[in-house]
Amino acid sequence: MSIFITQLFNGLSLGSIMLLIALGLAITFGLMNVINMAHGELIMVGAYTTYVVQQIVSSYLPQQMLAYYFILAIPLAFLISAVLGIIIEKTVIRFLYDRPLDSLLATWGVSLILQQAARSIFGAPNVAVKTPDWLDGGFSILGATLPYKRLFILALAVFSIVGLSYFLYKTAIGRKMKAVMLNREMASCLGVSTKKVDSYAFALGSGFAGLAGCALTVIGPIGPSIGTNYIIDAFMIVILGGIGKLTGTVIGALGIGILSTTIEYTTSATIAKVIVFALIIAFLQWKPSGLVSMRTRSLD
Amino acid sequence: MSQILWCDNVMVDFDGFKALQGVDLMIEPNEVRFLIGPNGAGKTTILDVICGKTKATSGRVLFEEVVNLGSLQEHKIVQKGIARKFQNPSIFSQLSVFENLELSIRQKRNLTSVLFARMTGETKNHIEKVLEQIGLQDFVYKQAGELSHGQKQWLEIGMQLMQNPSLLLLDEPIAGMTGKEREKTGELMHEISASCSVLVVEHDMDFVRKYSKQVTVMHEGKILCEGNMTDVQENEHVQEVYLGRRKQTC
Amino acid sequence: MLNVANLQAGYDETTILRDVSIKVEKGKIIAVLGRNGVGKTTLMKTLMGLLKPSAGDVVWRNHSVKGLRPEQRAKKGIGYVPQGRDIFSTLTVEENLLLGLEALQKKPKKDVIPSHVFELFPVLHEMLQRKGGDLSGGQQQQLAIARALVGNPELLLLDEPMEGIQPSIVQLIERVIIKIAREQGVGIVLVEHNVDLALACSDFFYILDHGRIVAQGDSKNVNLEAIQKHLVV
Amino acid sequence: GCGKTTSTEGQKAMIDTSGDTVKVGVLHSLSGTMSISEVSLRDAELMAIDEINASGGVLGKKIEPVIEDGASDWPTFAEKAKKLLQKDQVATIFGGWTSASRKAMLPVVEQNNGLLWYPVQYEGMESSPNIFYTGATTNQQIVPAVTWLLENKGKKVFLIGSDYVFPRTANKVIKSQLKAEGGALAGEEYTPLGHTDYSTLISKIKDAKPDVIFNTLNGDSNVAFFKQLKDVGITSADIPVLSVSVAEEEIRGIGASVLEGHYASWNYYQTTDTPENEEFVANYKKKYGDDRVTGDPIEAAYTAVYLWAKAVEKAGSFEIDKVKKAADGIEFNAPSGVVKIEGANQHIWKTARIGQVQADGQFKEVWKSGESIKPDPYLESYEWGASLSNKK
Amino acid sequence: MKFNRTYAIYIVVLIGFLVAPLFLQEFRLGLLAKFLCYAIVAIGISLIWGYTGILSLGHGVFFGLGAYCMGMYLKLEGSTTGLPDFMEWSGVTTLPAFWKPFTNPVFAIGAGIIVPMLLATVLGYFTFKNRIRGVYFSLISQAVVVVVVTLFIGKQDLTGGTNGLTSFYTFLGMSLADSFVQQILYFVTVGVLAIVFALSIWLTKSRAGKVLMAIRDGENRVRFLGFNPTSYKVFVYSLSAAFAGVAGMLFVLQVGIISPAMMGITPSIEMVLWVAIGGRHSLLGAVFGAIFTNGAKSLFSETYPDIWLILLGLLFIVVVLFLPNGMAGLVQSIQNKFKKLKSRKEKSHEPDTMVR
Ligand SMILES: Nc1ncnc2c1ncn2[C@@H]1O[C@H](COP(=O)(O)OP(=O)(O)OP(=O)(O)O)[C@@H](O)[C@H]1O
Ligand SMILES: Nc1ncnc2c1ncn2[C@@H]1O[C@H](COP(=O)(O)OP(=O)(O)OP(=O)(O)O)[C@@H](O)[C@H]1O
Ligand SMILES: NC(N)=O
Ligand SMILES: [Mg+2]
Ligand SMILES: [Mg+2]
Repeated sequence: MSIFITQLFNGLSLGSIMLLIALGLAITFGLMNVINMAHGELIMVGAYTTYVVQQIVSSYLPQQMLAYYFILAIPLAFLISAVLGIIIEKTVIRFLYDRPLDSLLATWGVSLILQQAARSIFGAPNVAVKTPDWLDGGFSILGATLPYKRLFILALAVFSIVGLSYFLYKTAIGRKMKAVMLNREMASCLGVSTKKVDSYAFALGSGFAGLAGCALTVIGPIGPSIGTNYIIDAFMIVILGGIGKLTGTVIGALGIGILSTTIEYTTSATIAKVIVFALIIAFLQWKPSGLVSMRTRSLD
Repeated sequence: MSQILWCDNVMVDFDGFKALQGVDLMIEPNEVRFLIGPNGAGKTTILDVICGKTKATSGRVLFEEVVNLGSLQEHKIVQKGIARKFQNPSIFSQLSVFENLELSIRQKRNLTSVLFARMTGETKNHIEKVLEQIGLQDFVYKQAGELSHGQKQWLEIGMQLMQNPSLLLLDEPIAGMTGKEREKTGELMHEISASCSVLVVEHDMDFVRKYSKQVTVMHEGKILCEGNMTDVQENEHVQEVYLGRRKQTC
Repeated sequence: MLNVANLQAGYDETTILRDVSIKVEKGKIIAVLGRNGVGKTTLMKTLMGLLKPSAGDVVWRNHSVKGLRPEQRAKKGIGYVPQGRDIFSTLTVEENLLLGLEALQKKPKKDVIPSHVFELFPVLHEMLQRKGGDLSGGQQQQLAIARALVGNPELLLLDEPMEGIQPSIVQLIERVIIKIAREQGVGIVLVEHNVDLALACSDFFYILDHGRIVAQGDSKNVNLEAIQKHLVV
Repeated sequence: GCGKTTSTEGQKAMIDTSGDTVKVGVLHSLSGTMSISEVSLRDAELMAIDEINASGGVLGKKIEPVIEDGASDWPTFAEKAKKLLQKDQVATIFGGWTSASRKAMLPVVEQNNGLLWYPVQYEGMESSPNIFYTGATTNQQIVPAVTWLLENKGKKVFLIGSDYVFPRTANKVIKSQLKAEGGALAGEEYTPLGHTDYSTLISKIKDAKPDVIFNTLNGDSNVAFFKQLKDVGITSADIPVLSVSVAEEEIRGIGASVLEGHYASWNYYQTTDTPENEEFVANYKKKYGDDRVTGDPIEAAYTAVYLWAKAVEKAGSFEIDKVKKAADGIEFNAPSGVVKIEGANQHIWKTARIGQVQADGQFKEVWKSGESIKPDPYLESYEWGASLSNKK
Repeated sequence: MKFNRTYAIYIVVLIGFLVAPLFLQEFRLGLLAKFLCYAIVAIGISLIWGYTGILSLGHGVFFGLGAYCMGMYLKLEGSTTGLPDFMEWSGVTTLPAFWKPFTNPVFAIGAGIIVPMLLATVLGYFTFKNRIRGVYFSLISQAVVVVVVTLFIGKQDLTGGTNGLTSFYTFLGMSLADSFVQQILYFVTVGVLAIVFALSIWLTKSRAGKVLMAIRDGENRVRFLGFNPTSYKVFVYSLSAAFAGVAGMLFVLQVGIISPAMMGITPSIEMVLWVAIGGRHSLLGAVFGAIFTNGAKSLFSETYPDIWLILLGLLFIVVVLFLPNGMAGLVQSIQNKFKKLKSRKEKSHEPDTMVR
C-alpha cells in the first residue's frame, strides 16, 4: 500500500515538474508557434536568479530572512526570465513569426549563447541553492513520506495552471494572443496591437520557464547546461497534449509522469526512458495531433 | 443511360452536428448539374464526401455504378477521374503556373513513373491549350502565389482541365470573376461536358439561370428539390430559404 | 473623409498601383471595379496599411495615416473585410466577433457583442460556439462582415463581400450597406465584380486597369458601354 | 591499445622544439555537460605550467599551452587531439575526464605516437603505451573502498551509477569483489547521464533495504540524487552513500548540508595534510579565487604536468619514446603525498583515502591505505579479478 | 545558356575538391574530408527539408547507424580474439549473432546503407501515412533520437555504450593511419559526394522533384491531384537517410570514432543548421553550408576555446535572421540585382514596364 501511494505520488510529482517546465512552452510553442530551443536556458535563468537571490539575502540581510528568500525568488525568477524573454522576442523571434521552423534554428543559437554566458558569469561548475528549512521534511501518510518540497512544486504547478487558464480563456488579452498567432495581419486589421501581444505572450511563456527554474532548484542541479536536461521532455509534453490546448498539456505531463515512474519502478530508468518515448511516438501515430486536437476543416 | 455518380442516402455527422442528413443525388454522364442552396446547406460537404476529404457517417457513393468511393483514399478517387476545384483557391504557390499545370496532367501518378516521366510534345501542347483557355498565357513562369485571387481561380480550373476528368466538381467557380469571364467559364463548362460530367456549386443566380439544365437545391443537409431553373425558382420554399422573396433594388 | 492622392504601391519589387487617387465622403459608397488582377485588393491593403505605399498619400479625416500600422488605422475607425475572409479558424465564432471589439476606441465595460449583428446574421447566433474554420464558406463571409461591423467603423473597406453568399443574404447585405452609410454616415469602399450590383448600391465608382484609375463617375448615370471596355479581357 | 600493437610504434612524432618554447596541448571540455568538472582541470594544469615556467621551464624552454575545447563530445576530443599533434606538434597533451573521451583520444595518440596524460580516476582494464594515467585505477580507489565498507558499514550494498562505461565496469569489479569478500548485492541500477528524477530509484532502494549505497553516478545526476534522497528522510546515519565521483567541487554544487556524513573514496582531499598540499591549495585559491576548492582530479591534473616535466628533464629530450622510457620510477612530492610512475603500465602509485563530508563541504579523512598502492589496472593481483579481463 | 553555366559551376567545384590535397596540410585535409561527409548528409537534408518541407531533427541517427555498421566491421577486422575490445571488458564472451555478418565488409557496407533506409522507411511510412506533419514530425524525429541514443548507451555490451566504437587500425588490410590511405579515402569521399549530388540534381529536376515541391506547398492539395504524398515522402526520406548512412560510413573511416553523441539531438540540429546556413533550397548551398559552418566551428573553437559557442550562436542567429535562404539565397539575390541592373541599362529607353 505504501509503495503504491509513494509511487503514485512520485508520478504526480514528476508530472507536476514536467508540467511546470512545459507550461511556458505551451504558450510560446503551443500558441505562438515559436519553437523556442532556448526555453531550457530560460529555465536556467530562473534557477540562477534563485541562486543570486539567495546569495544576496544571505550576505546582506539578517540570517532569519534567509528562510524566506524563496518567497522573493519566485516572483523574481518569473520576472527576470520574462524580461529576458522580451529581449529575445524583440531581437530575434519577432523576425520569424512566419517561419516557425526557422525560429528553432535561431533560438538554438540563442541557447548556445546563454549557456556560454552563464558559464562565463557563474563559472562552469554547478552552484548550490540551499532550500529553506520549512521545505525540509515530509508529510507521512499510510507509511509513505511525501516530501514538502514535492508538495510545494505540486502546489506551484496547480497554481500556475489555474492562473494561466484563466488568463488565456477568460480574458481579452488571451483572446488577442490566440488571434494574433492565427492570423497576424487580420488581427492587426481589427485593431489588435500585434507587437504588444507578441511581447506579452513571449514574456509570459518565458516567465513560466523562469518559474520552473526556480522550482527545480529545490530538487535538481543548477548549472549552465541544466536546460538541456529538460528541453526535449518539455516539447514532447506539449505535442503529446495537443498544440495549443492547456488541458492536453496537463494530461500529457501527468500521464508521462505517472507512466515514467511506473515503468521505471518495474524496469530501469534507461528502459523507462526508451519505452516512454516509444509510446509517445506510437501514440502520435494513433492521434496525430495529440490528446486534445484542434483540427478544423480547412485544407491545410 | 446509366449514371456516373450516385450518392445513396449519404449522412455526415460532425460531432453531433448533422451536416448531411441522407442525400440522394444522381449525375448522368455528360451532364452539367448545378447544386444550389443556402449557406451551410451542405453543398461543400457533399463534394467533400465525393472526393474523399470527408468520410460519410453512413450511406455510400458509387462512381460509374461499381466503384464505392467511400472506401478509397483521396488520391485514388482522383485517379478514378474525379477532379475537384475548391471553394478557396488551392494552388501550389511556390511552383510556377506551368509547373502547376504539369503536375495536373492525367498520368500514372506512382513514384517510379513520375520519377522517369518526360515532358512530351503532346503534354506541352495540352498545357498550352489550357493556358489559353484560362487566359494565363502571359504568366507561364510566374510563381502561382503571386497571382491575384481571380487568376488563382482560373489556374485551379486549368489544373482540373489538365486531368481530363470524367467527373468535375466545381465549388463556386465564378466567385470573383467579372462578367465576361463568367461567360467564358459557363461556356467552358459546357464545352468540357462533351467528355465529362460537371457538378457545380454556385450562388450566382444569373449564371445558374443561363447555363443550367438540371438544378438541385439543398437545404439543411437534405435535397429540397430538383428540376430546371424555372421550376426551382417558382418553388415557394426555395424562395423563402434561399432566393429571398423578391428582387430588391437599392 | 478619405482622400487618396497619387498612390503608388506594390509587392517587393513589382509596382502594382500607379498614381491612384480616390475620394470617399461621409455616408457615401464608392465602388471599385476592374478585372482580375488589376490591383483592387492591393488598393484595399494599402488603404488598410498592410502594404506600404512607395509614393502618394492616404489622408483620413484630414490627417495622413501613411505611416500608421493597420491596428492604428483600425482604432481610427477603418474597418476591413478582406477577400478570402480570414476568419480565425480555431477560435469560436463568438471569439471572432469579440475580437471585432478591439477596434473600438473606448472599450466597453464588458465584452458584449452588439445584438444588431445577430439580427443581420441570425446564423451566427446559432453557431456562436462553433469554430470559425468549421463554418461553410458563406457563413464565414457573414462572420467576416459581422466582425467588422462590431467595431463600429466610420470607413468600411469591403473586398468582394458578397462572394459565396446566398442570394437572399446578398440582398440583405446590400440593404445593410446602404443603411449604415445613410444612417450612420459610414463611408464605404466596395470592391465588387458584379457590375450591376456594384453600381446599384454605390454612389460613385472607379475603374482600375493595370493599376491605374481609367474611369470614374457617378454610379447613377453610367454609360455602361463606355466602361465595359475596361472590364472585359 | 588492447590487443593490437600500433603500426606506427617507434615512429618519430613531430614535436616542434625549434623556438625557445615548447607547446603542450590542454584538452578538456570547456563547454557542454562535462565542463562542470573539466574546467577546473584546465585551471590546475595551467597553474602547474605557470609554476614550472616561473622556475625556468623544461630543458630551458618555456611551456606554451595550446588550449582546446573537447566540448563534451568524444569525436571532438579525437579531432582536437589530432590537431594538437599534427598541426601544433605539441610535446604532450593533458586532457580528458570521461573514459569515453580517453577512449576517443587513444587511437589518435597511438597512431601519431603522441603522448596523453589522463588525470581522472577510471575503470581500469586499459594501458596504452601512449597514455599516462595519473588518476586512480580501480585497485587504488574502488577496491579499497568496498573492503572498507564491508568491514565498517555493512554487507548489503546497493549499486547505483550513470549508464556508461565507467560505472558499469566499476560495478562489475565491485560485484566480483563482493562475492569474494562476503558482501551481498542489494540492487544495481543505472540512470542515463543527466537524469534528474530519482524518486522512483529511491523507492527501490527503500524496498531493498541496503546497508550502504555505492554511488558511481557522474555529473549533474549527483545533485538530484542526493537532494532527493535527503527529502524522503534518508540520512547518512540510515544508509550511508559512498561516492567515487563526488569531490569538493561537486559538493559545492550540491550543498554541503545535503551531503553531510556521506563518504567518498579518493586519493586526495583538499584537507589532505601534507606541506605540498598546503602550498598547492593556497596557490590555487590565490590564482582562481578564494571560493574555489581543489579536489582529487584537480590534484591529479596538476601532478601530471610535473611528472611530465620531470620525465622530460630526465630524458633530456622531448622525444616521446625517450620520455616514456625515462618516466619509469619517477617520483614526485605531490600535494597528495609521494607518487611514483609505474613504467610497466604507465599508471602511478597512489594512496587510497576514504573521506567523510563535513558541514563545511570539506572531507575528513576516516581511513587511508598505509602506503601508496601499486597500480593494477587489470586487477591481476586479485584472485577474484582474474575473470574480469581477458588480458593475457 | 543558364543551364550550362550552372553545370560549369558544379564542375569547377568538383575540380576544386580534387586538387585540394595539393594545398592542404594532412590535418586540414582530414578536416575537409570530414566536412565533405557532412556535405553528403546536408544534401539529403536539403532534399527533404528544402525541397519537400519535411524537417527531420533526427538525421544524426541515420548518420550514426551507417557509421556503426562500418565501425562494427572495423572492430571485428581489428580484433585478434574475434571479440571487440569493449565486449571483453563488458563481460561478453561470444560474439552476438547480429554482429557476425559484419565480419564481411560487403555486408557491412550494404548494411550501412540499408539499415538507415529501413528505419526511415518504417518510421516514415507510419508517420506520413498517419499524416503527421510539420513540427509534429520534427519532434517525433527527436523522440526517435532519444530512443535510439538511450538504447545504444544502455546496451553497452552490444554497442560500446557512451564510448561508442573507436580504436580502428585497418580497413581491408590497409592501415588507416597511413596518410596515403587517408588520401585515397578523401578521393572516395569526393567521388561519393559527386554521385550523391548528381543523383539529387537529377531528382529535383524530374517531375517527381516537382511533386516534392508541391508537397511542401500543400500536401493535401497534392492528394487531390491524384498523387499519394506518402510514397513520395517515404521515398525521399529514406533516400536522405541512405545518404546520411553513406556519409556515416565514410566519416568513421576517416575520423576513427563513432559514438552515440554523434547521433544525438545536438548534432541532428546542427545538421539542419548547416543546410539552413548554406541555403535549404539549393543543393550546392547545402554542400557549402556544411563545409562553411563546420569550418567556422573549428576555427572559432581553435581561436577562442572559451567563447567560441557565443560566436557560433551569433552566426546561427545572424544567418537565420538575415539570410532566410542562406548563402545560396544571398548569391542569388546579388545575381538578381546584377541582372536587373543590366537589363535596366539595356531597356533604359523604354518606359517602366508594367505588371501583367
Ligand atoms: N468540421 C465541421 N465541424 C462542425 N461543423 C461543420 C464542419 N464542417 C462543416 N460544418 C457545418 O456543416 C454545414 C454545412 O457546411 P457546407 O460547407 O457543406 O455548406 P455549403 O452548403 O457549402 O455552404 P456555402 O454555400 O456557404 O459554402 C455548415 O453549417 C457548417 O458549419
Ligand atoms: N503577394 C504578391 N506578391 C507579388 N505579386 C502579387 C501578390 N499579390 C498579388 N500580386 C499581383 O498583383 C496584381 C494585382 O493583384 P490584386 O490582388 O490586387 O488584384 P485584384 O484586382 O484584387 O484581382 P482579383 O479580382 O482577382 O481579386 C496581380 O497581377 C497579382 O499577380
Ligand atoms: N573515468 C570516468 N570517471 O569516467
Ligand atoms: Mg461551400
Ligand atoms: Mg482581389
